[in-house]
Amino acid sequence: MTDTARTITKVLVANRGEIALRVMRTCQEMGFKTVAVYSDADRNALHVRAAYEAVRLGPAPVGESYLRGDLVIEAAKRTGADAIHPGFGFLSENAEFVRQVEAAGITFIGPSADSIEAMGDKIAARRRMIAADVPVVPGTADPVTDDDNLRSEAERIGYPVMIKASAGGGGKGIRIVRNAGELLAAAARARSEAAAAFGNDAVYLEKFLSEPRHIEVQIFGDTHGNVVHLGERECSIQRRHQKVIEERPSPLVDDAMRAAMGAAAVKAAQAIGYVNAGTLEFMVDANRDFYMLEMNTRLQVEHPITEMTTGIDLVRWQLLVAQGRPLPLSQDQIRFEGHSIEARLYAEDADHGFLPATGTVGRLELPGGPGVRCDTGLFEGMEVTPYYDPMLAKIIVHAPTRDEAIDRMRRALSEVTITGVTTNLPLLRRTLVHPAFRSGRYDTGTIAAHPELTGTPLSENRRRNVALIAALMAHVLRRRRGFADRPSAASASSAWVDAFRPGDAR
Amino acid sequence: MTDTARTITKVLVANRGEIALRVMRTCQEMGFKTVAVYSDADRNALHVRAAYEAVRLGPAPVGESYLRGDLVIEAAKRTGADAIHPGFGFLSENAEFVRQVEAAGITFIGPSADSIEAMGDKIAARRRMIAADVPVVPGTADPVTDDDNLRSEAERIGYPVMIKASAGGGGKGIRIVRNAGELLAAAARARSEAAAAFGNDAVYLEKFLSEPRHIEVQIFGDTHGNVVHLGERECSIQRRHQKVIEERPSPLVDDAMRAAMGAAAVKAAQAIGYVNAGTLEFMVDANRDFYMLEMNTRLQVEHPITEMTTGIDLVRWQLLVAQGRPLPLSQDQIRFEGHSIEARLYAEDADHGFLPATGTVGRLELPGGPGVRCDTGLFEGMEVTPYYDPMLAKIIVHAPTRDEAIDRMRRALSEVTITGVTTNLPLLRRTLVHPAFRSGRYDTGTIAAHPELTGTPLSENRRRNVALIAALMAHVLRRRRGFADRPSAASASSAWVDAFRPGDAR
Amino acid sequence: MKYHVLVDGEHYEVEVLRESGGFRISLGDESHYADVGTLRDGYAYSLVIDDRSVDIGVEERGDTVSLLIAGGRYPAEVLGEREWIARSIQGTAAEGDMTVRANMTGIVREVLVQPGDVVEIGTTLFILEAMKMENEVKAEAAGTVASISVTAGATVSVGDVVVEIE
Amino acid sequence: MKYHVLVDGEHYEVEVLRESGGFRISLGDESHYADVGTLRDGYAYSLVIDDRSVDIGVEERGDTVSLLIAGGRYPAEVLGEREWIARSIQGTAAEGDMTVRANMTGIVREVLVQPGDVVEIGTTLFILEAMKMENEVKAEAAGTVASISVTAGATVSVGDVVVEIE
Repeated sequence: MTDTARTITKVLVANRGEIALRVMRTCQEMGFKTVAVYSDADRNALHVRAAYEAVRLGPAPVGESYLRGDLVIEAAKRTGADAIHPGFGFLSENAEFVRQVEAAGITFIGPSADSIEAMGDKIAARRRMIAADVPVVPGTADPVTDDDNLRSEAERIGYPVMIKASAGGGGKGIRIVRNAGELLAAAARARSEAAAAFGNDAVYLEKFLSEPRHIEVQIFGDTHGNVVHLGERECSIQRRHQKVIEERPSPLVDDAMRAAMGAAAVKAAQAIGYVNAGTLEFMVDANRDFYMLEMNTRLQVEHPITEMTTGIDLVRWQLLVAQGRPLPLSQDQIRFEGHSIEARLYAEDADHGFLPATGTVGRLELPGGPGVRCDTGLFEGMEVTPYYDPMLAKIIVHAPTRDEAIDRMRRALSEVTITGVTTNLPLLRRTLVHPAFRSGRYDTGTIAAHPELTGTPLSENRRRNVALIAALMAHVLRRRRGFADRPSAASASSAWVDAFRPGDAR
Repeated sequence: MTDTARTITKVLVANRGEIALRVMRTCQEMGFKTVAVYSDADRNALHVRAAYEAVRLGPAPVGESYLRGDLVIEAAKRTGADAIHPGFGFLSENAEFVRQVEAAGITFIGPSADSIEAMGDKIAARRRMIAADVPVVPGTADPVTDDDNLRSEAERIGYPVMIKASAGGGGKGIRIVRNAGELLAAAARARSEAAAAFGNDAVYLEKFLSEPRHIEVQIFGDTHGNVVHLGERECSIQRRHQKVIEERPSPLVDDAMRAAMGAAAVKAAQAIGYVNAGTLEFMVDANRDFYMLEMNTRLQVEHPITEMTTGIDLVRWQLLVAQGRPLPLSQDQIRFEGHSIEARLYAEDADHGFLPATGTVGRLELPGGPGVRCDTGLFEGMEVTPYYDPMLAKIIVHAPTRDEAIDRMRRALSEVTITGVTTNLPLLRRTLVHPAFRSGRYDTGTIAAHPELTGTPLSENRRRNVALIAALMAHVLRRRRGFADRPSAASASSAWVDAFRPGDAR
Repeated sequence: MKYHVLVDGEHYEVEVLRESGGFRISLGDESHYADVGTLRDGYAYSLVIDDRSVDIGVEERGDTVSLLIAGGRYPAEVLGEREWIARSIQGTAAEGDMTVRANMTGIVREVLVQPGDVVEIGTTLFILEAMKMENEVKAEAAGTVASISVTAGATVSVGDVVVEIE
Repeated sequence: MKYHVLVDGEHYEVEVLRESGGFRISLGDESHYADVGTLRDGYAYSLVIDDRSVDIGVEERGDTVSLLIAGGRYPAEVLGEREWIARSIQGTAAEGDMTVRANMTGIVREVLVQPGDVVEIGTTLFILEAMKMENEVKAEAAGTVASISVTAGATVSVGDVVVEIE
């Protein structure tokens, strides 16, 4: 046994929502007990109910609960968990936390603290990648702190430029600047957002590629020196730098390009001795040239589309690698079957400026049937609060061809009903049938470029249908409360009337 | 265009529950509108809600609703449906119905009336299969009507023998007779059950194979003369001749045996010019010799495990073939990936003689996550009535290996909660961990041979846990009704007490 | 509050007391703190007992509370002190097997005996059908059929009296 | 009963009448028979309108009824005859854009103006944060800040008044 061989018997999942549940499912299949941690807002959450044990961390705000690494480690010790899975977000890319976990004799299911640091500071990572001969986007080699530098570097790179948080990820702390006049105000706002989100206000500049595609490559390394890639994921359908729809394979990527991107991704991972699951994000320009953007040193939100097309359970691989086991498959044993698409359901009003939406889930219907997977933490009665990420569910489909996968996703989305919380479901439905998506010729600017995706007027016929049904439903709803003024409403018994009180939101 | 090329635009699904929903999902993906039919008991059923249009057939009993072919055809005409999918059960193997559908100019999505007749009369089918050189189980070549014949034929075949309904299927109308003394009474009961279930009281005798395995082969034929097989399904885990758990591949079948069974199945289908989806059921004895039992001329309940391991949507193929299109894949293009298991959730008390259970579904939690599919018509508030089949849901998993698939199914079953209706969930859970199942060495007698599968006493520790939690829940439930005698219960407001009335089953 | 709980015929005395927002539950030397989250009032609860998480579906029928946990079903009879004493004094009503009830909800397909018939243990009395399955209900005691409450074709619910034997 | 329904600003008069267990709904020349199945009272209904099946989720907020059908969301304002007349007489309250409200539920991250400040259309007044996203709320009218109802760090709900402009 080498020192990388570790026994896992109980896994604490330091996360919430769908990803915590998803990790626990694989743990349970592998025979590991699970420990959930939760904030007061999540006492009744699915991840708490799915776990073998559950430990309260603190109040709802993330700074008092899910970001409290000390409390997480304390919970692991108290329950005897010998491994911690961080999910994504929260503590997943916090090298200091990883060091504390390892110091406590607990296995961190993910890369080493050194790897996280190497890639976590986006500026240092750029330098290493350039050294390893991995193509990167033109930009500053260092954080830019003073305003004069900011101006001169932006001029050098050429507008438009992007201001990015050095410690960033997930699209947060990014500002696009189209001319010198916007530069300083945008930088100030980006710094304050970065400080709030990551505790680090360093920012740097990068060339803004016009209409790029965002394509990433899943890689996996083990402690025996093996690194493989599991193909690409096309993530260009975005709103305000947040991914909305992903698919695999990318309509743009052919076998030669896949091999080239895969080789670059493996080279990048090998350059830092990377172990466990990681993702290399690339920008692809109109010439199909690709530039590495950053490495996400964790499981990605969109990992299921890789699972659906390879048959591999990525969380199982994470747990195997964390125990010092070699990767189950070599590069030439990894095969791709069919086409997979993921649609992210966000609690936001896409038709009104993507405003975050909160509320209590009233009715909930989720999709099912052949080739459909839905990863979610939603349940009826759940409160959607302003404290956490707006992603409510991931709807994932798999089918033999891209056309069939799109048709399957349309069908799956038509099965979703959520009341009480506004979601981006209309945007998802419109995008799937839009010629830009259907043709496969889209980029990160597609949603912004097509206002019809975020609000289409109804046809006269549809308006009439809505009017008819809305009147009917209003009649039914109001009559059951005894508010109707027709005599026939008197049949509502008084008990029935009493049973409904204002504020009866559930 | 040959006369087999037909255009489909709207499909009426002449069924209910999970299979009606499952068929509609593929119709929707292919762009066909759907029509549901329903009995009064199913007004709010999922299949009605999923359909584009819905037509009431009649009262709850099947003889007044789902078996009324005339009303189904009337509904198709009224809504302009140009095709009818029968699902399984009900009218799916009724040749007369198929003729009426075709006479009305509507496409029947399934085999021809002649094929159904050829295979529907089990005795005639045996004769044809013998002629086509397909191995069949020793038995009578004709229906046996008089008691003397019955006795002499049973003696000739040798006890134990099975009495089977000539028009039967789905395990109904089957009686096992171990000695001459039981013969006549059993035959009388089998005839009366057959008459009630199929409107035909003809029965025949077959050799009862001791501890056989029940393995079937999915075949598919098109109107261009192509017939392929899609591999086997192992269906030996049965209770009283009803399948409970199926898996693919069969732990018993190796590549040579698969090829031999596949070839026999294709030969059987070709012998009658079979078109569309069909299944050849085989009995396999201890020597791994296989005998054809019968052909089911329709989609099977357990078709999803074939879908999960081939990536083929069988309903899509049914619809393509019904339009006169050729099969999308040839035999050598059909590949098998991984292992799939299906568990059938029945409304029955498996621990008390498999008594059918009825009730109103209170709380419902269904399984999800990677590699899990759940086909069901269940919803909260649904009434499970005595009128229809007890199957409530099919839980299907897929994983790279059999061991992983079993672990995944255990995990999936642990996510199921249904209150209000007793189900066979405990039997399913016990079977999955039982050495007989885990080893793959099981047969159709396994459930009956292992009484621990249908009732295991709790350990003292488990009993204590149940006592503690049951007392807690009783306290919580009774206190909320204001029945507790402790002063602290006075905090329950009177409105709260009023809101709960006896009989408030929902 | 004290409860008498019967699980698989075994008797346990459990104490349930309010404690800081949750409950303390005790059985002999064993004592746990239980936090109760209500998912759906009357049907679904999330318990955290000490650190253990238990997601639970509940069915209540008279004194019997059935717990549905992780795919398992665990019925238990839960009685208050008063009901327990009353039952101890009264004993179980000795109705015995002379009253034959429907063992499931379904349709009476056939009644095979008439009042006055002499039956033995195992004699088939009537045939019930539900979900296309026939069930033969047999006498569990020998005697004479005193009365029959239904006719063929009738729908009965679980527990309905069908035949009385003297 | 007659309803005035506003969909995307268009006005429709719809009549809803009881008819043999269901309802007749009419709009001008158009008339349909609707059967209403209740799936979950107040939230979920199964409609069969003529033969058309419509599975529907409902949200009600004041006069607005939002229909959730096959993944789409369709809000409509539904008024009775009396409310419609009342509104016609009264007109829309001319509160205008001078009252600046929270456009989402969240935490006030920063207030960028003070009472007495002169603001123009587009001046950022305050920054709201929810779900880790910051939203800048801007003035939609020029004027002088009259009052500010919250301070940084406060939690506000959709529609809460934050700034008044004169």
